Amino acid sequence: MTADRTVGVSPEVQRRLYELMTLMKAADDRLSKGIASGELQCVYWPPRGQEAIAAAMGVCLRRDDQLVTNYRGLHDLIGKGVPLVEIYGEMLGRQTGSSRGKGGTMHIANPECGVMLSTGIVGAGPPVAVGLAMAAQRKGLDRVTVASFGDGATNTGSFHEAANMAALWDLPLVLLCQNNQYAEMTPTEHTMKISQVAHRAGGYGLPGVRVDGNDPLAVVAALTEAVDRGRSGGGPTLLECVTFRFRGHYFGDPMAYIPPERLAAALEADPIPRFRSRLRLAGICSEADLDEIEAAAVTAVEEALTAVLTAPGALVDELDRDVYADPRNCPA
Amino acid sequence: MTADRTVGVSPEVQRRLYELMTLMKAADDRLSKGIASGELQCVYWPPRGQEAIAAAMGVCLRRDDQLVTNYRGLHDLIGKGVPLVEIYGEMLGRQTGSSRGKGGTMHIANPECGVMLSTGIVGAGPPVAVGLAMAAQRKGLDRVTVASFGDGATNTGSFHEAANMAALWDLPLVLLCQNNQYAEMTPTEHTMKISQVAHRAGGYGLPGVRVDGNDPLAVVAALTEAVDRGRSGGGPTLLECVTFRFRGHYFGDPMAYIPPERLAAALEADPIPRFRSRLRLAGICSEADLDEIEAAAVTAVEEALTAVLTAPGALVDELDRDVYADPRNCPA
Amino acid sequence: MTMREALNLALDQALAHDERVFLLGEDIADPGASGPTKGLSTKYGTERVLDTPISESAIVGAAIGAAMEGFRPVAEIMIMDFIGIAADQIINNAAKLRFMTGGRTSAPITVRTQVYGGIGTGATHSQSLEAWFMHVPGLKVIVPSTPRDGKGLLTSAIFDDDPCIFVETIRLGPQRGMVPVDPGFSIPLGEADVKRPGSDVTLISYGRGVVEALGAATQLEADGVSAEVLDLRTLVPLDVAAMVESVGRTTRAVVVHDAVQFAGPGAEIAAILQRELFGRLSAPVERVGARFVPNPAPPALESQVYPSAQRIVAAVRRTLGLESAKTGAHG
Amino acid sequence: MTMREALNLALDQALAHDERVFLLGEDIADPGASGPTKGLSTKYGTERVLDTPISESAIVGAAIGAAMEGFRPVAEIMIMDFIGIAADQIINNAAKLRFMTGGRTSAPITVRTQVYGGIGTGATHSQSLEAWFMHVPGLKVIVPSTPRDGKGLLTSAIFDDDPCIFVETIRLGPQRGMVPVDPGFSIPLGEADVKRPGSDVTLISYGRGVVEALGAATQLEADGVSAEVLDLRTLVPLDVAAMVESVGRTTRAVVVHDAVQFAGPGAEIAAILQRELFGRLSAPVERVGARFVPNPAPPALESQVYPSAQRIVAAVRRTLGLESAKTGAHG
Ligand SMILES: Cc1ncc(C[n+]2csc(CCOP(=O)(O)OP(=O)(O)O)c2C)c(N)n1
Ligand SMILES: Cc1ncc(C[n+]2csc(CCOP(=O)(O)OP(=O)(O)O)c2C)c(N)n1
Ligand SMILES: [Mg+2]
Ligand SMILES: [Mg+2]
Repeated sequence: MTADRTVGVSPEVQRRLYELMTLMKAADDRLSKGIASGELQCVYWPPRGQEAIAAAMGVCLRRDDQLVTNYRGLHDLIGKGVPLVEIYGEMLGRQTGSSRGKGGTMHIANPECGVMLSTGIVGAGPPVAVGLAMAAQRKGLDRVTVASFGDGATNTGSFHEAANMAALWDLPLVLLCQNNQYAEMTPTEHTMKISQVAHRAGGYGLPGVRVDGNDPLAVVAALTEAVDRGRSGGGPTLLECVTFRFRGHYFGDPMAYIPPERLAAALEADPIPRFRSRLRLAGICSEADLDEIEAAAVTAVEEALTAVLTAPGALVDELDRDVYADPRNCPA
Repeated sequence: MTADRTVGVSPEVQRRLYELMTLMKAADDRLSKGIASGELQCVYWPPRGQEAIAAAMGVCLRRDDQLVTNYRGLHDLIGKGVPLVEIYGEMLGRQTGSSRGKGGTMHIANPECGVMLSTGIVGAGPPVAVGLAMAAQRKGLDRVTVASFGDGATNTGSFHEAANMAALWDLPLVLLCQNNQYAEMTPTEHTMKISQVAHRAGGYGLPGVRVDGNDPLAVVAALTEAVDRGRSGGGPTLLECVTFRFRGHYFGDPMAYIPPERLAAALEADPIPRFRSRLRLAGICSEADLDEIEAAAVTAVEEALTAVLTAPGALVDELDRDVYADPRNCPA
Repeated sequence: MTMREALNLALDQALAHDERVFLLGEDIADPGASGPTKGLSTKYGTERVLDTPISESAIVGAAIGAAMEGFRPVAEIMIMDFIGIAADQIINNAAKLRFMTGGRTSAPITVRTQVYGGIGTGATHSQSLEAWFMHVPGLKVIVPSTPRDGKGLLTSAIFDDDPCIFVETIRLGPQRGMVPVDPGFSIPLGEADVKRPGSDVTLISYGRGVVEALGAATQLEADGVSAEVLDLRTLVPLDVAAMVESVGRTTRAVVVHDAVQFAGPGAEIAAILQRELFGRLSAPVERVGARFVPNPAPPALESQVYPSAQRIVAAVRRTLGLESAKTGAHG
Repeated sequence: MTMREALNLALDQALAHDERVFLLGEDIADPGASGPTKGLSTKYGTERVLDTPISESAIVGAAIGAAMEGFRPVAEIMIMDFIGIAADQIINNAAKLRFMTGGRTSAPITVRTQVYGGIGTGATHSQSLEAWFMHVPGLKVIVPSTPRDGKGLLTSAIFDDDPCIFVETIRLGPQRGMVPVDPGFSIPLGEADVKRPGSDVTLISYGRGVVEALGAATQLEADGVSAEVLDLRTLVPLDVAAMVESVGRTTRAVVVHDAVQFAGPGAEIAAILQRELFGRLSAPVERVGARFVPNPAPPALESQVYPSAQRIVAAVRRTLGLESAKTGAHG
């Protein structure tokens, strides 16, 4: 099954997609530069290259729609509207962080924006997303939950159990697989025999769709369909978006395991320049517009970083908070 | 994909199938009678109704082919040639048991017959079967491993992980699902949306086949194909055999959750009388032959039970054995 | 009423009085249900008492997600031996969510699970793994011994703001006792209970061990030994004050539990007592736990594995200097 | 050589000398491999050093199946926090197979896994869960502290007839030490090692805790306190005789480990010592483990959670009566 691309996307939304993508890229670039130079210290799993997917979430999801993402979530978090000061703050252990700095890069949540969970355990997100979708269904809300995960995550038993439950109970859930062709250092073709992750859908009785994850309009079309299905009681969808991670698994990954031709071809398909020219050719944005969008993204990122770097670090007394609702429950 | 039924099954093999089926039934009947009357004390999960599948294993597998089964394994164990004294002995905690009585009903193994594992944990068998099949592949042996499990087990993450690995590595494995339409008290349609377990195969890139599990010849045909595929390096198969468990989940189950019509229809399709008439109509066995086969089964079962009941119970000093290879490793 | 009925009543009243409560698990809905959930789907519908696929990991994960959204899900892991399958969701999501998100999310789930030890089902249907969950910050661990405690503690667990592992014991299911039927009745988590007062030795236990400890106390009384039986009821929070008070008085302690003795809950209890009461004990803290062996299926063997009144009495006699300490670390 | 190199050498030699050995796990093959498996797939081929899908349960299950057939599989669970996913296979199959089948099958697997605590990766990439596996009869549990021990113990684990949980520590990876390169070199499981002799107090530890204990011992020496450092090396089998001998001599013990203190390995050790040495100790057994909190990501917070030489020194001073016992149970 392939998504229908005829859904029209307005010029405003297309522009918004580009704004989001450039913000995600700028946020990644700045963090990468800072870590590389030693200016910033944190663990980081860069999503550079996967922006089209997260930007599509940004325009397809409502604020009250919910998201479960993972360690490679910078782009998803931005797409869902989490303020950069919270994201950077959390990565860098500052009090401006979404968890006041104590959760770290892998564990960012902002329920007000609908970001309920980021998980460091591969595959652990989809079951929780099932529960969030159950909650929405039980409350009679028309919101959807998106569980965002990688290709590798679909090999976990956890994914299987969640997908089966979601299908069984017609939950308003989108199982969004960002297939970036690798799980850590292992290419997807070494970990599954099937040619498409979307083929896994048949084992659960839910629709499986595969799209070019580097084309934001393709993702918007497919995601709109999946979200509408979920919102209207039609149940879950497995949506596979094919993309690539340009910076490897973790920041600093030498990527020795990626054949140079494969990397080159992937870089060639970088969603950002591709969408930029498309916007220009379609007459939606002028060169100047586009430059301005990019510059605005860089400025926003610098402002956020400055705010974070001038904020105090996480307090040591955080150790006494939030283990239990009532701190007296901790053993002496 | 449906199995090709045109494979011929010789009269001798058909007779052998009936012998096995009646032995399985007699073993179940006697145990059930004994437990019901209080004569025998053990936990028991009866496979009555599923004999055609296990009998097919009995004629399709070589002695060196391996089997991983579960708590509902009486028929499988008989099919694979485990002596009844070992099975009954283990269920009844006697020294004649396959584990000298200490493992119990759920944990019967007999490596000489190729029965490597029976598991009480639903879904825990297939991953181990993957390892057994890896071992055969690594040793260059042409034997196959069969993992036998229920419909409910295919909802476990464990099944998923194992099926994916088996497909990926082209392992000589048959994933044999005995779909008896219930997992404990819950009908299969309440736990999965798909209409056929066999549809799960597509998510792994292996062939999925569904057959009438009450027709031993249908199972033989499909299993032969799957076993041949595995033996010749063609990789694993998911084989779904549709059947029913006549006595419910555990012995004594009141089966209140089975609609009477559904049970009646299932009993109508009892594989044993059905195959009996077929053998007679096909002129393979006379009435007298068939009666003799059934009587022999009953005799064999009685003999085994007598041997078991006159054998001593498991020794208490078994507690000091087999925790580790060397008993000195146990903490004081 | 029986323990099973008491637990059923707690679930029933929670479902009746708070629509945030729902139950999910394998075979918990009628007409299949036979445990503490029996009758509840008939009363409240299968939306609120929900049969699931055999997917322990997703059962707990789904409960977590719903709890994050304000529900009070009660997830059942049918038998505690299966809890390994859900362990990742329990330890990495449920236990840590509140901390990792600085309090912005939390997972106030209850995981009900049942210990099958002692009924002949063998090594993979019998384990008591509560020590695992004591060791993971963020979880509460509850093991009732009487119908009254069962009802009161389960009610507290369901409405507690933290994730609770609630361990039931199949051998206690038919046990009877007085139970307040008032829906308002609950027992605070973290308060041990003196099940029998005494002055010579404290038997510290929880769950089924309490029954054996009471049996031992009765036997000891005949010998003129006065044993106090302290039922911890919850392992996290652990009522250290109550333990220290009692053992400080009796100067002797024997810890009893069905969990494997080695590295079990009793180890922590002994470690605490030897520190808090250093120099004030008349004898070392003794432990009587399950033997270090996978559980055997035959009753004659299995009965050697779990604590019995006899093994407890022997341990008490060691603390009284009436029996050689060399009779074995396994009581 | 470094610990990482020592472990690599153990694996290398095992692969070279015994064709029954193979490795499986996520990202363990070249060119992706960066840990102790680096270079091995290049040398022995990807059949013997096998990348797997992200399927921890099936990784361990597959290792078990192959082990039943005579192989000596070494399965990697990349980070110990993920071991919950494989817990069922470990506790219900690997640990119990030999017993349940009366010795007719067994699963001599080695599960290598790594503790990530102390490097800023947060609550779900930092846990030390060895206490879980001590509590499950049938498993052996090994945690080396030096490159020499790493090589010797890993070699023993691979060829041991029982399932072994082999816990590596990322912070020890770059640590250097002398290592016998002889392929015949191994260290028996179950023998503790005195890493530094002393007479006033025994610091009992394993894994990374040993490094902190040695640091504390050096500091204590300056104060005129002679601390013995006993490295357990394996938690099952546990070398009780060595502990009792050492503490019997010094009359004081502090147990140190990166695992959470509450219900951790130190609880069992304290429980054993208070019993075996009752009346012979000058002070209660002290414990210095990780604080009872999900691990925080920021280094400034994380450093408060794990044992440090400073916390160990404070605990030793408590055993010497030099500091109030009220400075806290968490050392
Ligand atoms: C259960 C578990 N196993 C292993 C890991 C280590 N790990 C972190 S990311 C990763 C690869 C995940 O690949 P994929 O799902 O494709 O997501 P991607 O990183 O490519 O976005 C692995 C193996 C983990 N975090 N959790
Ligand atoms: C992991 C796990 N969860 C739950 C159970 C309890 N249980 C035992 S059998 C069973 C149903 C299994 O159904 P199915 O796989 O269809 O096999 P069947 O019993 O029908 O042969 C369940 C839920 C278990 N043994 N293991
Ligand atoms: Mg990926
Ligand atoms: Mg079934």
